[in-house]
Amino acid sequence: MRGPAFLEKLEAALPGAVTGRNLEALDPWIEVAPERIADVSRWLKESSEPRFDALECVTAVDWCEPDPKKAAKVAWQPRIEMVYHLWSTAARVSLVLKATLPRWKNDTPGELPEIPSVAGVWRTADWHELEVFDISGVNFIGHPDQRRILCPEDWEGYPLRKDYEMPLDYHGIRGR
Amino acid sequence: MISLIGSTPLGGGLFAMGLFTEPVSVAHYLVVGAILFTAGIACMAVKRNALGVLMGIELVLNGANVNFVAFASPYLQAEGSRGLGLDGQVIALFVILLAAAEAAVALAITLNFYNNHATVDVDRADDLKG
Amino acid sequence: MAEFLITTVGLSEWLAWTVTAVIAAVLVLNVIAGGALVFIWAERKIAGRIQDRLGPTRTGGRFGWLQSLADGLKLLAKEDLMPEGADGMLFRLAPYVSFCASFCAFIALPFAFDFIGCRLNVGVFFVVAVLGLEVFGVILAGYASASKWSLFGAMREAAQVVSYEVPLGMCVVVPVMLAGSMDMVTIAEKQAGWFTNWYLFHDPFTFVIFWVYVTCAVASVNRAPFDLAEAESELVAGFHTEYSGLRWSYFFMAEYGSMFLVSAMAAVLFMGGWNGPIPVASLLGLSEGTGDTANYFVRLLGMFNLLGKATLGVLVMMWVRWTLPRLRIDQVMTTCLKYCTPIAAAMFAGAMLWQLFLPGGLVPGLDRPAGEIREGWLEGPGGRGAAAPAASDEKVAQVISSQVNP
Amino acid sequence: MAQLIDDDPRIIEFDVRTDEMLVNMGPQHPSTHGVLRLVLRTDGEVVSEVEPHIGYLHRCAEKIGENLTHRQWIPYTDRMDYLAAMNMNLGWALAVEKLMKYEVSEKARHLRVLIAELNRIASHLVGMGAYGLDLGTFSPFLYAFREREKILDLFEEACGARLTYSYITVGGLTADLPPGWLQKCEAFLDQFEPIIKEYHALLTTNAIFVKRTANIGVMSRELAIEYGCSGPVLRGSGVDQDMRRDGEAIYTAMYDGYAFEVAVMKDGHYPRDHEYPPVPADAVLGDCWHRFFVRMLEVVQSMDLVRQAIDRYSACKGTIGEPLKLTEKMPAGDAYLETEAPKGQMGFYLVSDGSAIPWRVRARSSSFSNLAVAPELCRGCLIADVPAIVGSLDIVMGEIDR
Amino acid sequence: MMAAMSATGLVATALPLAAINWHSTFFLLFAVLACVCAVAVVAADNVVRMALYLVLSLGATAGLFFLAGAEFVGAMQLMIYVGGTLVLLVFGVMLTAQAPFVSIKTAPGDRALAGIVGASLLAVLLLSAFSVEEWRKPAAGVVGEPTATPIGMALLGVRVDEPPAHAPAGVRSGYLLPFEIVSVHLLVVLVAAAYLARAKRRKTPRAIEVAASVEPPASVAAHAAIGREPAGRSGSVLVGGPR
Repeated sequence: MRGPAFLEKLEAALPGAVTGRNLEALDPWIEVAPERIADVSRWLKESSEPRFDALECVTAVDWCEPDPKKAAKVAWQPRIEMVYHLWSTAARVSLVLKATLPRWKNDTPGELPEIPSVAGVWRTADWHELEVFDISGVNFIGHPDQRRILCPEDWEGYPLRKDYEMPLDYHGIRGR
Repeated sequence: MISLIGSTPLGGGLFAMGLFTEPVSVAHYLVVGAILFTAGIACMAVKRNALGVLMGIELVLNGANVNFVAFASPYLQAEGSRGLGLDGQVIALFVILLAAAEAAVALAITLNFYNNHATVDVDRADDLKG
Repeated sequence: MAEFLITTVGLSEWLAWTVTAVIAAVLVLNVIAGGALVFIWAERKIAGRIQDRLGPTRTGGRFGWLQSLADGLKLLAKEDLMPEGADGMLFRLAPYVSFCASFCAFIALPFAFDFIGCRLNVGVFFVVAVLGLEVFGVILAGYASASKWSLFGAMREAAQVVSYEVPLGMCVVVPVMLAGSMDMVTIAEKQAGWFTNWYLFHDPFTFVIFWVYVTCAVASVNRAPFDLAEAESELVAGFHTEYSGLRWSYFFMAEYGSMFLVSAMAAVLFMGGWNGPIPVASLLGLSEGTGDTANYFVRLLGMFNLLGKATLGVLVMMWVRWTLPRLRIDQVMTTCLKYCTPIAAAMFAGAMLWQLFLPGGLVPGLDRPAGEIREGWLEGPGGRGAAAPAASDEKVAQVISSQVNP
Repeated sequence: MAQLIDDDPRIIEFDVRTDEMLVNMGPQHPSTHGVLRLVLRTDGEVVSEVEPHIGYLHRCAEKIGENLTHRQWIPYTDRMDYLAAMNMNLGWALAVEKLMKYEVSEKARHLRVLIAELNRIASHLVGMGAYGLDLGTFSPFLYAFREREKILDLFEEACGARLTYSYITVGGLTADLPPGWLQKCEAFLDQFEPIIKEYHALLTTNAIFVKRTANIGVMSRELAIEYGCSGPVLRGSGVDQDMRRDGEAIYTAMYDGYAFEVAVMKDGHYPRDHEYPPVPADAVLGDCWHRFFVRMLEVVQSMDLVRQAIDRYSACKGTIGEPLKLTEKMPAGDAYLETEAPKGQMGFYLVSDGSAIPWRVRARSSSFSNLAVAPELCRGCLIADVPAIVGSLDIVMGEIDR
Repeated sequence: MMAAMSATGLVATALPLAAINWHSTFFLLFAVLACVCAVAVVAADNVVRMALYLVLSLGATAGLFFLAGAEFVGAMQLMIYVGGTLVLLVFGVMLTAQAPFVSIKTAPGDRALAGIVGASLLAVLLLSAFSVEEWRKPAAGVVGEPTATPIGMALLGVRVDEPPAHAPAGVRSGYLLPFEIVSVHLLVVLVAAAYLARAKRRKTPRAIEVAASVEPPASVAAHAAIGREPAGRSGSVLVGGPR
């Protein structure tokens, strides 16, 4: 089952989970309410037709313009966009899920935005989510062992945030 | 090397005693055996480590073996005496074999003790105390 | 040899004995120290050629002759490191324990008929026993290094060497049984003549057990594919991970020394020792009674023969090392306990039965009776062990007959 | 649950009271393929748990990508899987071309296939040789490198570099092949073909090699998919998936007209398996041996593809065309494309706000997902199996840490 | 080694070389090594070092056996005692080689007491060692025949050696019975040691934990039977009509 019909199935199975869509994009995507992402994932993996048994990639895109002059001109709202690329090995089709998070939880800088972890659905999400947490700063609720994976354990800040500034000093090593 | 030994006071003394020049006798071996035996006894008495006690037993048996071999050796016997002959060597052989067997069993016991008590301190092996 | 010097060259007795001793000492020392240098160079050249490259080419002119010497100098100049948590005394002592064990075994190794450090009538037994002591150096090194990788290496070595001593002992016993002596000189002399006299070709069982011996020997000296103790892709460098400089090189020398030793043992036990595939000496008419000079020449020839065979063995070990992957520890133990030991036991029994029922061999003409060629040599010149085997064989037979038929 | 504990062969029973020990394998260790650190929890020789620690080679490639134009980032893709830099270039170039809806010339397309497949051979040679090294045999490593050197010579002649090529670029390739190159390439293929038998003799069919790899680190197809494994690791588990055949149109169009069979075991047979040594009796689908064997088959498959590409390339008239300008603007939007790199599916995700500089760059590396499965495979194995399993995954740290 | 020692002797011209009894010199060397190492076993606290000293002591004793002409016993000592027993011992040490157990300290009081007892025992033993006139006489240095063959024959029950001078006439029994007894004994010990060391099998808590964690999620099994069908060019699931 492909095309809009698939989307209808999804909406029928999980009403209210899909909050947006773009079927004309290069990689057509659907937007999912962040708190429903785990449910949607589970449905896609276990109940949908075709089943999306492989998670290829988890990405966080930081939409933020640190320069105030440019920020006035941009058309979009500052946000964190989670992007999940799914793949069905049986049907050999892909699916892109997106979810929008605030840049900071409750708009308090320093408090990480939260989204349910899908590590319980696809085990590969474990490391991918760790990487997103590490460099983009998103908290995954229900992740088995959330820690820094690429950066050192005591690294401060989330390098792939657009407003990230390299620390001046790390254990006596000059940063900038 | 010998000249070096000879030039030291101790070496000179030993030399004077004829240790370097005289052939050894059975008594020489007996002295070695005695020291090994005593060391073994002391080791058994002193060590709290079960493995240390085991090593003491080995030393004791070894000291006895030295005596057996010394008495058996035709080379060490003085003129006209024949010593124990083959008997001494064969007994020494049996002692070695039995020591190996004993070590295996003792080690097994030690390991078992360690499994149950998480220590090899023989002072703690007092389960049979009433 | 001393007699030769006294009677032919005309040296005084003590000088003759001293010269003999020096030559023997130089021989033994050269094999283990100089030999190690040559073998290390050879290993690099062979590895290079096997791997489609040249190996050392520049040091010392052509072929990189002096590469090992240069390496030795580098090792001398290297800093001697010791880990902080190491047990200093044991750490320092361990390489020498290993080296001494390997070195001591050379005392009883005959290079030719009486080119031997000390002829023991339990020579084979002695060599196997002393070689087994090498494991102590490794265990101590592993324990004292205060490194987990080293400890893994030491434990593997202990398990492996202790296990492989069993089949190795069984393999060694077969030639001992055939020769009726544990004296390595006697064993080798009984195989004198054409290569058909070698115990390797004595009967099918000895032929099989030779290969079991080769396997066990490679395992007991820790060469690939049994180099579990230093498995570089798993344990970094195993028991010598923490060693550097000169101390490390002692382990290396011990390894090459033992390699040579087990190869020479194989030569003596199964391949006639210094008695060549072709009895050049007797073909030339240089047999017993042609004079001391001739005798001396024959012995020199024999020494090169044995060195050649042993070197061949070492080279084969190198070839194997650069060809095969490494086994896993459980597979190493399986090889020993499930394959080598039963095969060795069966072959031992087979060789025993063969000796009982077919003492003359299948083709009597091919297999000349042992000791026929140079009977006189077994009694040999001087030395308290030397005259013994033949004499006591006789006596044993005499006593047995007297006791069986009173 | 109790049933599971009693029956699970991975549960080890101990005769003697023992303690578990934590051992660091790496980051400086001969067989961790770069700076990978594995923390092993062992009981004697038995490994109960393996925890990989990565990040020692993290170079912020994605952050750098947000500050360079699409073509300027090509050299950074070189440094991801530096053993297959051409394939990395190709993946990124195709992702950008997908976003820009750009199509390269026919000649460039065949040249890309030619170069990418040649680099696949080189990468698999390293993977194969290094795997031998992990198992303690040194010579096959050098035999593999000897042949790889010849491929590098060819690359050097084509683009001037031996490791980090930046040859395939957005909009085509930086240069056409020099004259006489194709003949040299064919000469290489001809002399390389018989050498593969040598590799099979030294490794694939070697009794010790089989003992060390067969039935070790068995990964079921479900587990492989669950962990997002790809490439030979996935195909070694019997999953019939190859992006060159199953991928998106823009990538598979590159291979239009090429004949090749995906190297995967179907119904107990590999494609053309009569030409190769038989599968050993104790090998189980999904074990280290099969992962290794799939790589060996892909070497032959790639040679075939290179030959086909040479024919098609030389049949094309004209030039390969010019690559895009460095500052060529991209349309706003995002694009994700996975290509079949030697190590597995290399995905590039690209978000653009309409300028020449991407807003966000994401590299989904195959080794990253492939390594994540290592703890699962290493549970309950022996220490010696850890290098065997990690080596069979054929990881490159440059790609994992990026 | 012997040869090397004589080589060093060549340069030692200061002493009358002929006067030196090499046998005695080597005896002294091995005897000192054996005794010093035996005492070191008692003095050492670290169990691994104790094992090392014991090896050296036993090895030196083997040297003494060789010097006494008991080559077979010496080789046996090296092989079984030093090689076998001590490797076993080292295994024991390693199995228990954790910091608290490696060195269990002895109380100084115990040490002093043992010293006194040991010294008096040693005195008695030494006294008895020198008590018999015959034992003190220097050896005649009669080179005996090698003993490997006679021992081997004797173990099979056939004596080929000369009887001792004071042996009663007619008693020339071999050692077949003791040999058999020892063999059976060794077998029993082998079985017993294996039985004793084989404690009740236990699972480590860790293993149980691991077992719990390896249970696959239910979802994995559900996917075992995904059918395969060749698909065309892939794309997003959201593109194209229902198939």
